[in-house]
Amino acid sequence: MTFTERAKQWLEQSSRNSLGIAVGVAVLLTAVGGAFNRGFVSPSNLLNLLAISSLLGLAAAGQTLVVLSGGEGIDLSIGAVISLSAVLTSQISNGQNGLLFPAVVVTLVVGALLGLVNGLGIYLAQVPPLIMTLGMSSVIEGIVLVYTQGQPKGQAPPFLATLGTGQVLGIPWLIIVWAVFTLIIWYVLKHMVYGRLLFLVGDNRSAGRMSGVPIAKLVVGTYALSGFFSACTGILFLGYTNTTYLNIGDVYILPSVAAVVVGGTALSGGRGGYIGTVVGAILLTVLDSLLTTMHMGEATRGIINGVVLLVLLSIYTRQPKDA
Amino acid sequence: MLKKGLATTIVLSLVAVFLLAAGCGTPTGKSTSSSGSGSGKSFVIGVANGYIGNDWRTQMIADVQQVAKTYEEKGVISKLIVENANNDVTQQISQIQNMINSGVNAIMIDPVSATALVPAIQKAQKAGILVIPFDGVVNNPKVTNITTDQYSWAKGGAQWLADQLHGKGNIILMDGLAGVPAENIRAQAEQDVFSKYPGIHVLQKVFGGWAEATAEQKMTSLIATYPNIDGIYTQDGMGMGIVQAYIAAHKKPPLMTGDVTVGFFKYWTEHQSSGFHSYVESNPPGIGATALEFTVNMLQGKKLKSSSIQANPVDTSQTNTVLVKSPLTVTDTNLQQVWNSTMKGKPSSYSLDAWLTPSQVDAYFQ
Amino acid sequence: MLTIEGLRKEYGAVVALQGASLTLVPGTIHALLGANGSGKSTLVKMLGGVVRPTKGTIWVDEQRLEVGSPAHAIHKGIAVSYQETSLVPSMSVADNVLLGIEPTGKAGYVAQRSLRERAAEILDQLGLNIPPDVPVGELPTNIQHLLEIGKALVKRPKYMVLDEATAALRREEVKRLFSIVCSLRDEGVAILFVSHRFDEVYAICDRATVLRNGAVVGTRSLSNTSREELIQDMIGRRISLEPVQQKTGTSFKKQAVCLKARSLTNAELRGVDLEVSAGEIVGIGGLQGQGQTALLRALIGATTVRGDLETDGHQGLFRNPSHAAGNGVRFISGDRGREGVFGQRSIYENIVIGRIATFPLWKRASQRGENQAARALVEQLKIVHHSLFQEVRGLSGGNQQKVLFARTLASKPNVVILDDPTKGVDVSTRMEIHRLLRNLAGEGVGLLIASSDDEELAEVCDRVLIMYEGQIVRELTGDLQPSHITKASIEGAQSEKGKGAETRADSL
Amino acid sequence: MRTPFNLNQRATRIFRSPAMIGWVLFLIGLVANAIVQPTLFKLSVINSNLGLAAPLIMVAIGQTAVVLAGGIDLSVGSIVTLTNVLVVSLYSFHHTGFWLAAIFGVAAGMAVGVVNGFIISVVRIPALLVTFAMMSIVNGVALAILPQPGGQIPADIYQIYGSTVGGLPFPFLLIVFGVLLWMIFRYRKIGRYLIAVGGADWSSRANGIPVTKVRFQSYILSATFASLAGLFLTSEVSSGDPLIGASYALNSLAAVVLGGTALAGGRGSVSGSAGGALFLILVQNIVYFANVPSYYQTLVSGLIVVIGLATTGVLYVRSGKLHLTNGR
Repeated sequence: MTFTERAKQWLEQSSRNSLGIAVGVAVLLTAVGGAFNRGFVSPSNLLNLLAISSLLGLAAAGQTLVVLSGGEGIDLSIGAVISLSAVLTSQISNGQNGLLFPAVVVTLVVGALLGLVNGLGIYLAQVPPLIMTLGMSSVIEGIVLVYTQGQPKGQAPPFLATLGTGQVLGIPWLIIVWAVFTLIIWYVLKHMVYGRLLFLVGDNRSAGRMSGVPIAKLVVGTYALSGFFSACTGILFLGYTNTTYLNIGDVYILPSVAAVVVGGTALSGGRGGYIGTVVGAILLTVLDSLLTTMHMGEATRGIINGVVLLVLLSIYTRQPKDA
Repeated sequence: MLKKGLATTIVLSLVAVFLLAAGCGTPTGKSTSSSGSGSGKSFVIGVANGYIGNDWRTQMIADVQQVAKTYEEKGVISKLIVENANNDVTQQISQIQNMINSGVNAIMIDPVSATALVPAIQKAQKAGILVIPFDGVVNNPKVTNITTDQYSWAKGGAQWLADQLHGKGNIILMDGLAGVPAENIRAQAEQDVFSKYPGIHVLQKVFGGWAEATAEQKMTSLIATYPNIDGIYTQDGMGMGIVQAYIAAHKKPPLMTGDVTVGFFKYWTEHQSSGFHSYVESNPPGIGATALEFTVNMLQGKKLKSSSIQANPVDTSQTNTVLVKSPLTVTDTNLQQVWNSTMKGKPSSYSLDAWLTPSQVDAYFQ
Repeated sequence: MLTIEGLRKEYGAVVALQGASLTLVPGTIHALLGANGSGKSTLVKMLGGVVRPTKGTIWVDEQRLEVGSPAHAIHKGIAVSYQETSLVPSMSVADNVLLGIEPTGKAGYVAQRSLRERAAEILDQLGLNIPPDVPVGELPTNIQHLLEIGKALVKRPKYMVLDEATAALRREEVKRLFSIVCSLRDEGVAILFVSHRFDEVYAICDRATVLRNGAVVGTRSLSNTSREELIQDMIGRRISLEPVQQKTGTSFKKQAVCLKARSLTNAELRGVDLEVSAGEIVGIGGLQGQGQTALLRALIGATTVRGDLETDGHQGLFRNPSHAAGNGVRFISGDRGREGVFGQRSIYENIVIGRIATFPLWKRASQRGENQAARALVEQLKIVHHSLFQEVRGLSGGNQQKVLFARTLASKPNVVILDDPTKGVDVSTRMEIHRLLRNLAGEGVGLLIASSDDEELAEVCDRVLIMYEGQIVRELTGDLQPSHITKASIEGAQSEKGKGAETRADSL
Repeated sequence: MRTPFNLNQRATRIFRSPAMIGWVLFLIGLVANAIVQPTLFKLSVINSNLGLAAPLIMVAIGQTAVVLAGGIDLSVGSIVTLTNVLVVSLYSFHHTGFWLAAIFGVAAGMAVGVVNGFIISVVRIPALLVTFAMMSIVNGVALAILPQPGGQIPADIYQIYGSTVGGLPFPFLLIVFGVLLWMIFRYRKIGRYLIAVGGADWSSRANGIPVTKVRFQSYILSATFASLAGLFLTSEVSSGDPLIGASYALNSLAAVVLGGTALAGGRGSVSGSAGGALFLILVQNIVYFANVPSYYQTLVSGLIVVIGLATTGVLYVRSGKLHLTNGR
């Protein structure tokens, strides 16, 4: 690809694209925060905001893939999978570095399997994704309760705890981990056959089918991947909070969807990408932090969150009038 | 073919789950009537717990079950039914109605809402069932709420912080969840204390949702925004999150009220020598077990002393609440002893626990 | 009197209709003729108010028709029976027939009884004996088309438009339809009859307007116009109407057979046998909707079918299109928007998917050389673009079609199956595509092309199979002429229906 | 796979009615419930079950209207809350007459529907996103109106709600009222047009149906039913609570899907959704009366619902997709 070609490509994408708008809004919000309080724009706070965003960003990774895959794809079970994963890793590893590896393996396999069940229900039994993943979410919550008998044991192995809360050269490990994940997901989406087909199939499933793409594998696999990424997130959450509890992932269900759409990924599928979600996660975190700084009450916060979402989405997704 | 097999499998598994569910036990209605008439003193008690999704609540239920077991062995309780609603009012109403319909003798409720359950409770009372809301309170003059004295609980911590700061300094208030009754009572106590000290400046009041991760995130922002935090007042379930935020920021946490979890105690014991001071007043999950003691006493016909019953903290026009004082306060002085005797070796989400003994409960009765 | 003045419609760069004018006179049946893609359907949709013209006016009884408003068209007495039907599959027969014009009783409720009565009346008139409560989506195609006509009839229109209304009907159904149409004419209704079938046109129509490439060639009175003249108007050059010679020995030098199907049977196919050799282009012709599309879909495993299939290195039917693609059998759908292009993705991606669609999902899709390859294809096919990374939906129809070709070329197929490859494509692109198909065959690829465009079949195919009602009824080889194919298609219909056409004409 | 005519034809025909799926599930649930709870058919038990079912059924009816027309409404739960807090705070704290307060409450809910409808059908933004954002906004407004649970309604209102009238449970009469109200729309043109627009957008346009208007109205309908549900729920709980409606958005959708209505639109029925809603209510009873141990309750009820959904999905797939050969 020549340089001009790349430039053209970039222009092509950002002219219509929401990424630029999201970045702009995030910067604007940060600036407003800075105007209210100098401390808000201090380097250490910005790093912290980034670290907090990383949790939401990781939680929204699987969500991004599922939404991209089209067919009204959405995964409301990520919260429950995150909780289960944190609990599993905590109980199996029991705070010991030595047991971390088997714990992580088991957790990842379980996460992927739960995602697989979602995918099968959605693809084979044709249950709408919204409802299927919602139902699975309560099943998984049930599994957590039964597995822990209400009292999760163990804690994060020191290695994981360092990853969750430690810093290196003043930069939180979380940000670095997130960057690595972002790189991996970017690679998967950009350079793996799976990722490249995902965008196309998300855009037009019938066309994908007719062009010879193995749709069943791709769609079911995407839900499994979402489970896998949620499991990764759960493991890191354990590192962040050190100890775990039953409902650790709940708070991320709806924000993960919000981060995806604010990042410009179309809920209809096939458009967007993980970089957008990264920006979306940062934007939402900055907004939340800003509202905290501005002493907004819960009620006002809900209203402002909704209005911001509505306005951004109006800009991104206005549909053309037909005929 | 595949689809056909799939359909059969699914229908079969539906039947299987129903059978499984049905196989879990005999119909409750029957067992009630038989056991109730048998000894004449054996009670069926229903526990309608509004939420089971966090560790505090699961511990609370475990405590209730533990105490109930001793009563079951004595033949006082024939059966304990525990139902959990997913923070959903209508689900809890449905569970209460099921308890009424299956003929329990008493219903203990950890309410999702202070007001929305009133009609269901009245129905229960009409059916001759004793209703004991606990942990949270219900605004109905005819029930007896059993709850930890949230006001004095919150006041204790706030007062300690104010004293330690000698009435001067910048503090952060990390509160729970807006719109929830307990939160409002605690907020009142905080305000009552801190407003007496003009030298104490509240930098910010934030809601950490009684969740460690949320508290950790909010605190992270606050640490970066305010370089001059002298003290932190926090409530349940968030102390360790705050400490984590400080650890991550490579700073020492300031004076702060703490949390009853093993995780927090561990940190405290390890850092006491390096100048970390805290104060924990237990808000024990054992309140459920305490409430069970009250319930059994009342089922056996005992009457509460009139001095035991105080104004409802949510709606002070009603006098219907037993305010149980926190049974244990931990400060630097007794930290080591408490740690060694009750906390060491427990899972890190375990909360410092205590409930009133039968004799302590007896003191509330005539 | 309904007058159309200079109607023009552009879809992006493609001009579907360039200033058409005609007049419908009450008490007459007016035929609208034209090859596939000549703009007939666009014209019909403008009359129905579904498509908004780029330019031009429609006058109804001296008043201007609001463009782009189906409700106003209906209000002015125009009723259209659409070729693709305007039914709601989940609604019942009765509800569909009166959709949009439900009789309402007191307080605004839909008068169920009167609705059912009126629906029953129409069903009766059409000779349909079906329960009015069945969802129309469960009914066979011919009944659905009759209901579409019924929907027009029930409106008691002053102007009725029938777009290819007879294409899917059986003989006796056509007969009944004609008697209804003729009595309407006698009552003073103006009817626009769009059809491919000449004997039908001659049987009932008074005048005929011929469209070619979106423009009106002329309007003739049918009583003094011969078929030859009409066909000449449609095709644009003189042809002979001698009977088609069927040559048994193929002029094509047979190579290895690369696709061989035996007795393919399902709801729409009645035992189709088929062979395509490497380097051969086989066409599938016939009147519209005779199972051509169903055949193509059955071959690639997109629909369920019984029978047997054999390709280079594979024995047995394909499970799904991915299975077919994995074995070198590629498909280009006729429904470009829905099943062809990925509109929101780039040209580059749209092309490269041809190569990577059947790769294992977890593999790295090496991009080395991909750009060059894609660029080479884009240049080779002369796809008009300003960037390899622009969205495909911004391209014209012809260029989108070329992108689909580029995708198929990138996959290095053994067999390519195409449905209407030049639908909605301008003339020069069409020629390029034809050249491309030839080249592809030259490289030893076997091609199977279904097309409703007989000229196209004649131009590119080595051999043409004519389908009628789910069967292959004729095979044409040798020096193919469009008129021969057209004729064979119509004759196929007639041979199948016995002496139907004559009887029909006589009885009217 | 599917032979056109066989002995099962009649059976399939019955299954093809989308409502059947919901009612079959409901019947299975009813039988299972009756087995574990012999007292199920006592009037007082029926009464208390229906008291909880009535609001959910109302929301599900409104949700069905939107889904039939090819949309979705995630804001119904927040509308339930809005009506609840508005009615209670007007009556308790601003001394408005109860019925006036009720009218205000329902009107406010409908206003939310108007905003939804306008943004979705006229401004053309996907329904899922609009109603998702609206949910957050309306919940915020509700919390601002009533920051904590409190207030009350006249005692006779909630006593009537729990009573029987002429031997029939009052909530049952309310459900009948809801269904009748739906029928007012169902049997007018709008009722048909909802299905037409959801089932075949292009065909609807071609038949002169005002597609935009129909979409718009579907959201007003859904909001109306949701705010009536809020009113019923207020009678059930007799007080205001700013978090009360949270579960209704997703539960109503689950009821709709369990009731055999296609989320893609155009096919389904309100009676099926009612069956689905009742099924969801019964699941809670079953879990209770089967003595499922405390920690297993969530798992068991979750499994029942997921399997129910899968059953619906498979039956729906097997019932054969409607198709038009040339349709869009």
